[in-house]
Amino acid sequence: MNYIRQEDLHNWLADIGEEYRLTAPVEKDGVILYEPIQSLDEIVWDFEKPVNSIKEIFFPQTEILMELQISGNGSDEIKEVIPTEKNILLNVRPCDAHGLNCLDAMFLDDSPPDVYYAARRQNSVVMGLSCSHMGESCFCTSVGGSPGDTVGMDVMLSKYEEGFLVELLTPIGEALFSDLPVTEQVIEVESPFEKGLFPVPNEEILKKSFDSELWGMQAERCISCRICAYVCPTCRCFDIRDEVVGGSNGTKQANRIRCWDSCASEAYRRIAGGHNPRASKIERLRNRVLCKLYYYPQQYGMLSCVGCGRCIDACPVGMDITEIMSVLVEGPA
Amino acid sequence: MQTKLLQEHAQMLLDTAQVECVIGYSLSPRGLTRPMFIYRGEDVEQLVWNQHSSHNLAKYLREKIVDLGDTGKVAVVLKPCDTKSLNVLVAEHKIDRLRVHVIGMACSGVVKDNNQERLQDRCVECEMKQPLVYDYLIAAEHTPEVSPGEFDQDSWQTEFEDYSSEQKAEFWLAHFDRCLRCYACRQVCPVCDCPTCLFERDDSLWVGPGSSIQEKRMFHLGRAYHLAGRCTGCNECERVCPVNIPISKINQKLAQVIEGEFGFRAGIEAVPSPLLTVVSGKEYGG
Amino acid sequence: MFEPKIIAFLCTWCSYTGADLAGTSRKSSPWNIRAIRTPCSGRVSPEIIIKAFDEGADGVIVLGCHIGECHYDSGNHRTAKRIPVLKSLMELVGLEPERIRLDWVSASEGDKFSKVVTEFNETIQALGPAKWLTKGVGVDVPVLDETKVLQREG
Amino acid sequence: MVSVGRHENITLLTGSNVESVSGYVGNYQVKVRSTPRYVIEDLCTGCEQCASVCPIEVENQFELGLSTRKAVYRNSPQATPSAFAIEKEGVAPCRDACPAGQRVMGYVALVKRKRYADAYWTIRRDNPFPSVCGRVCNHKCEDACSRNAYDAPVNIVALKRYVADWAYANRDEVANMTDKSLLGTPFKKEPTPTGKHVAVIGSGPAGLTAALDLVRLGHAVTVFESYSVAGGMMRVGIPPHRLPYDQLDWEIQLIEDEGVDIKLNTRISNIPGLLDDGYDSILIATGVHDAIKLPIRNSNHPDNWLSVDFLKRALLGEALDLSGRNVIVLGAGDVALDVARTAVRLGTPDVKILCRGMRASDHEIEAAIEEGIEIVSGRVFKSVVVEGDRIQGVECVEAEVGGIVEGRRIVEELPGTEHVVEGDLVIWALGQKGDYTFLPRDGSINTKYPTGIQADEELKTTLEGVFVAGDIRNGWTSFVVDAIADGHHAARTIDRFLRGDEGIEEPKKHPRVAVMETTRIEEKIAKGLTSSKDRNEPISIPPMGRVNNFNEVVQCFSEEQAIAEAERCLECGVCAECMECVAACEKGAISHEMEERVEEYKVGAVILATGFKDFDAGEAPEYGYGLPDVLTALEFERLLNPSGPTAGKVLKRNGEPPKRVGIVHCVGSRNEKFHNYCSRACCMYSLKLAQLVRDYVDAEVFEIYRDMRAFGKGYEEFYNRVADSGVNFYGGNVRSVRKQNGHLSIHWDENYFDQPDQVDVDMVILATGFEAAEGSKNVARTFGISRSSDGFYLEKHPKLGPVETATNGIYLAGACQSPKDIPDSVAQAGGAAAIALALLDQGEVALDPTLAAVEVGLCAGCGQCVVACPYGAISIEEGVARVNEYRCKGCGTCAAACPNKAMTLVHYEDQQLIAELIGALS
Repeated sequence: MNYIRQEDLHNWLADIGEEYRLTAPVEKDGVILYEPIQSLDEIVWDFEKPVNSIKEIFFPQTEILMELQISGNGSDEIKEVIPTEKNILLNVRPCDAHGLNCLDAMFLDDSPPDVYYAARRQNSVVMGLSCSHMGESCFCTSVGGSPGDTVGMDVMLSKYEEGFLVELLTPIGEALFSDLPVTEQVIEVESPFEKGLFPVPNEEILKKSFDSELWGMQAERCISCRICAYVCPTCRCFDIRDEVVGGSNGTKQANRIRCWDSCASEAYRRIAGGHNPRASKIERLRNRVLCKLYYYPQQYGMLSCVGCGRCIDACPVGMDITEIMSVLVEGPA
Repeated sequence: MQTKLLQEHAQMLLDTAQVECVIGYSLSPRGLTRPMFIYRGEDVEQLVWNQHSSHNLAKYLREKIVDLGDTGKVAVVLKPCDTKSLNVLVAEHKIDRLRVHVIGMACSGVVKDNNQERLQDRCVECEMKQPLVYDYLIAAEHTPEVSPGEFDQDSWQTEFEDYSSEQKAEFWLAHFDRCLRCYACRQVCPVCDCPTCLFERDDSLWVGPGSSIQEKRMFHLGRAYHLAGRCTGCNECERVCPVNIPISKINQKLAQVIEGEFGFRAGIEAVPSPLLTVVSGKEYGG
Repeated sequence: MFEPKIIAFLCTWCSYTGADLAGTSRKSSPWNIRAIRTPCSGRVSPEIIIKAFDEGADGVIVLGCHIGECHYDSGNHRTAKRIPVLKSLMELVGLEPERIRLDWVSASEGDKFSKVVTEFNETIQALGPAKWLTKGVGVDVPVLDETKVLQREG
Repeated sequence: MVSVGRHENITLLTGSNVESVSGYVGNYQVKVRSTPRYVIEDLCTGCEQCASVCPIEVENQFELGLSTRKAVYRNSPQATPSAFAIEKEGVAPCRDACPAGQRVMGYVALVKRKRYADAYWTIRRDNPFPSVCGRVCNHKCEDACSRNAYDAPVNIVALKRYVADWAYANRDEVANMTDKSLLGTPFKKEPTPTGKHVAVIGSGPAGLTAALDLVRLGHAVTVFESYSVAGGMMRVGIPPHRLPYDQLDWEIQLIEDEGVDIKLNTRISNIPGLLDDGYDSILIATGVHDAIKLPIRNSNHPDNWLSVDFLKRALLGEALDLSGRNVIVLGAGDVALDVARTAVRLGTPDVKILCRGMRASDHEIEAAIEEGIEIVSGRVFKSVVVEGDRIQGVECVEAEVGGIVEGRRIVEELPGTEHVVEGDLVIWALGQKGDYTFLPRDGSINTKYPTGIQADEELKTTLEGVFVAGDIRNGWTSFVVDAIADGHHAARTIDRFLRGDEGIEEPKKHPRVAVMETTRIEEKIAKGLTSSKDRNEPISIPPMGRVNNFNEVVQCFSEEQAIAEAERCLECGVCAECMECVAACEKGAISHEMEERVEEYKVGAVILATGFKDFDAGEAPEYGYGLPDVLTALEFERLLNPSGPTAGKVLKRNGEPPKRVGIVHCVGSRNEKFHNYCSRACCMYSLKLAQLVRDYVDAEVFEIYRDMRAFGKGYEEFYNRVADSGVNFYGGNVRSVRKQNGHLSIHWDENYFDQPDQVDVDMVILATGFEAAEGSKNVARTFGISRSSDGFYLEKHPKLGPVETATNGIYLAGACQSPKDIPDSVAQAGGAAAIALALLDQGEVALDPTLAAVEVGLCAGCGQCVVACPYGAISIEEGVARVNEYRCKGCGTCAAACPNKAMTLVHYEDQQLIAELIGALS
């Protein structure tokens, strides 16, 4: 196993920072967030999990897809805006990396691939940091993940003494660390975590549950904010709009933008003419849960819940997906 | 003790069919206090009242009354501060007071989510231990002393007032920059309940759906202004913010302005904000 | 010399006519006042003033009928209450309150109109450009160097 | 004006105020409150008979206070409508306070005019016993008199007595006079008999008053009196040194003359029996005649007398001789004093009054002390001390005596202060209680706890057809005037009982009590409208001359005194309600019963022509207003009026015509101190006045003007004509007008060189400018229109909408919109009328397209727009806002208020404004 000393890593990051944009968990007013960093000192090494997920680096909350110059005289310009920044993502938690895996399934593997997502994924290296313990709300072990899970990472670091153990997982990882002063060490890492605290309902249960009054009971307290979806590493619903952003003498400057959407909001499924097939909170909650546990597996063969528990932490009214799962399996408590 | 009384009263209300639903608090499997809706007498033991009962349940009233159709009453558990929100809602014809049975809880403050030993900032200064309006009052019991915490609004303000406008801008931009536009603040607000928010219109007339700091600031300022003279300072917005934006500081500021200009505090009585109503010769300004 | 962009919301019954009068009576007013006509100063919503700054205004001035003279009985009373509240809000978040001004100019006060707007223009010039427009706290992004593109196989 | 007043399609609402306006153009509801005129317009011929007899004179506002008018009046002979009107400030406090509702102001005013007969009838209208109430009344009227606030109340009692005495002295004349006391009342001299028969038990003030009213209504009345004389307590309770009997007997005689049958020496003990004997109704008015004796030791010794019995015996002429007796009177009230003073007159010098604390009126107490009566108060009686068979005295203990609470003294005895007050005859005068033994044994007529006979507010007892009035109703003694009031009330209720709905109503009282504020009093006195003199008191016979006889002690006013006193009346109510006008009006057009009306009118359009206010020259002292012969133009106009104060002659204060007249322009106008605007009309009317001065009195005229503004057709020519007629014009800015060596001298800063800057005249006319009328603020509010900074109503557009307002369907005419002369006003009025007609003629209204509109899907129904709307055009219906497009004027303040902009203003939508914004800033 490879081992690297903290300061070595630090120096190395300093160099590579010239070439890449470094994104890492930083602390701002008591909140831990994945954010592009200005200086290495900002980086937080000891944390449970950031409030936001890493997904926004690849799938930003808003991004300009194309810029339009409409002159109306036939000479309209349309410019596609392909992101070009190079990212190194530091201290990515396994659940987040796992989430990236889920997103890949939809944005990349499912053709046609999403060029914007692809471009960012292309130019990014994911350096994971394994978890030393499971947080209050974490339940990755129940949904097939684990604190040492390496899925979706190029490199995984694990805290060890004054430095880190390094696992190089992809050629990119290897390439990147080729000039890294690592020392060979022999340690056996065992994962002390027991699996499956919460039962994950199977297909039949979920099918049957569609008309259950459980959704009503659970959804009642929902205040239809977007937070669960926005912090979720795998929620990927978006909305595309064209926005006029000014322009002068005859020509119009417009942008086609893509921005996050959330199935929790009333407007989520509102369609032209005002009809809304998911008008009520109940349907929206059901959609969210079934999406994670049923629809996505159906389509891409994997759960789209990575058990990070962010939605549980963030929910203003204490809604809890693990509770819903349990109720689905064991019936109302 | 209060929980006990609460449960008994709720039981009575439901069994005698005086109300169809009781909105109160219960514990989640993880032991979090959260809103609960009780429809049957046998479920009342789920109701709890504790120092984490922070949610402003007035928020659910309008929706619930609509659900119940043209008739049917709903009982709601309100803290003294929450009753102010009720007043505002009544003043603005949002809810029919006759269809609400208010279970007023005497309150000695609720604690912070992240720090169980500290009262929430708003509770530190709070004078109001008894609800303003109630149909049934559940008096205070002796609550274990929690240290009020050193938070001091005034000093914060005096300090802030000294900032240059650049510093102020910096301060707020740094905060707004974190905003996720998850709208939890708006959604949790009992008096912020337009069917479609001005800042979420499909035509993006006022702000686009994007996450530029401009748009975020527009949303927060616009919302703050809409709450001027209506915000009762329940601070739910600040509590629920996943990225700790000190939203309430803006609302408090405007509340002070309103009180200074018109000697009016939102929610003390069920009257609409004087920012709109009072018309007198002495309004010059400029 | 800094030439600010100033938006002036003018009540059609008083200040708008007052502005006309200022013109016809050859009173000079700064050219960088951009007039927007409203039926009443009461029509000017606080949001649109914020919007004006978002769109790049350096100052916003609202001119209405004198109190008691409102063409609509009491529209200007509402304005007289809204603007101060908005000012304190904008001040809180770092806009110089001097950048927003409310004043009363009747249809017959052409000279007052030019006086007020000139004055306001000078104030804004003294303050300099509004620091309201901002790109937020971003970091400069290294542009992709075509030579060393990382290739992710699969 | 006349033709307008006569026009069939025009209804003039005079004396009216618009209270509120609702609705919208084409559909206004106007609520109008009209003060009654008290003269039936259709009947009044304007003959002025009423005014000629009205005793009240008040300042004539129409003549700008240069002359006075009557309370029933008409602004000018040319007034439209020509009907008179009566000015009522309200019911005067004196009348309001009087239980019997005496029209005090009325007879006082008539005394002032030496019309004693009329005064007498005015008193009689409410009170058949003027002589009594002129002497022994507790005069609540005087306590209520507005003049208390200034110096002392009018001596109303003495004035009434003066009238009563005059009437008695001239009783033969009075007998042949037509009884005006019935005017304005439902009573008649020879009424048509109703065939009903009423029995009245007791001939006291209550009984006789009721009896008189009843016979005047056509009922047969028999009064049963157990004593040998009629009059009740008036006759057997009040000794003649306070109330001589000759007048009382005469007044009773008058009642009998009107057909009341009094059966003396008849005690009634079987009331149901009377009903069986065919009496339709019975009134119990027996009074309370049993003096109270305390159950203390030896209080049953024969030398314990009772006040009532003692007085009765004495007053009915039994020869009592108390010489040598040492009398102790126990009691604190007027009765105790009467007893004591009677005792003195019956020959004993030493009379003591023992009591806890006197409650009698002060002048009575003084009189008693003058007559050598010793008053020992602060005593509580313990026992009557008897040795052998003679009373030695009364044992008392001293006591701390507090105030009266719930009719009982607070008394704290001081132990150890027991002592005996010497005396051999004790007369108990502690008060009286009623005798109820005559009531049916079966209790069908219920008594009430603690005293009195049970009765409802209609005075009905528990036995059908039986009523009760006077002292016996409550079972304690009160004053004659209360009894009279009760009697009237009883008569009315009995009449209603007998005749059902035809029965007479309770009198209506004016809703307002017109108490006069001190400032107004001082003003009135300053202006000499009311005498400033002190209150007059009648003289009394000195003690020496009165203790040995029963002659009346207090003397009557002399005529001078009476008139002087009457002139002190402030005439708070303005109309004195003396009913002289009713007597004078041959058409019967006058009705004092009219009441205030509030009526709603549906109109399509409103034209405001509320006019202006003349600038108050007093505000600008430099112009010397207030100096004699410094007049405002309007005042001068009054002088020229043939029906005006000087009957159309131009005269100075001293009655001589002026020789040199100065006219000062721009008083209050074109002056930053007062009004910046030019009042437009002054220059021209000043020229006119100059001309008139030349025509009326060939005086020299000096016009001092700033600029001569002779705009308009023919004006400049007129100016030239006046200038040619030799009027002197000096351009200048007047600095001051002051009295200088007997002249009024005008000083100014001259505009032109080689012109004087000063002139001496003997009359100055100030060309005062126009101001917005006082009420204009409220009117503007009521009609939802705005005013310009000078206070005049704001027109829709100075050029394109000079007669319209921002509020559709409300139009302006005349000087309420801006200062104007008559031709302009008439022109604008014509324009307003035309626009109004045009509007009404269409039958439908076209609205400005700029209107608020709600996007229902977005509206939260929070109601912020509702409160924001200045026109109440928005309402919340089914949870969302709804705009009433007829009311909406398109200001857009609702759109600004709406939190999520569900409310928009068509043509000024947010999209449009923001687009402008972006355009302007890019």
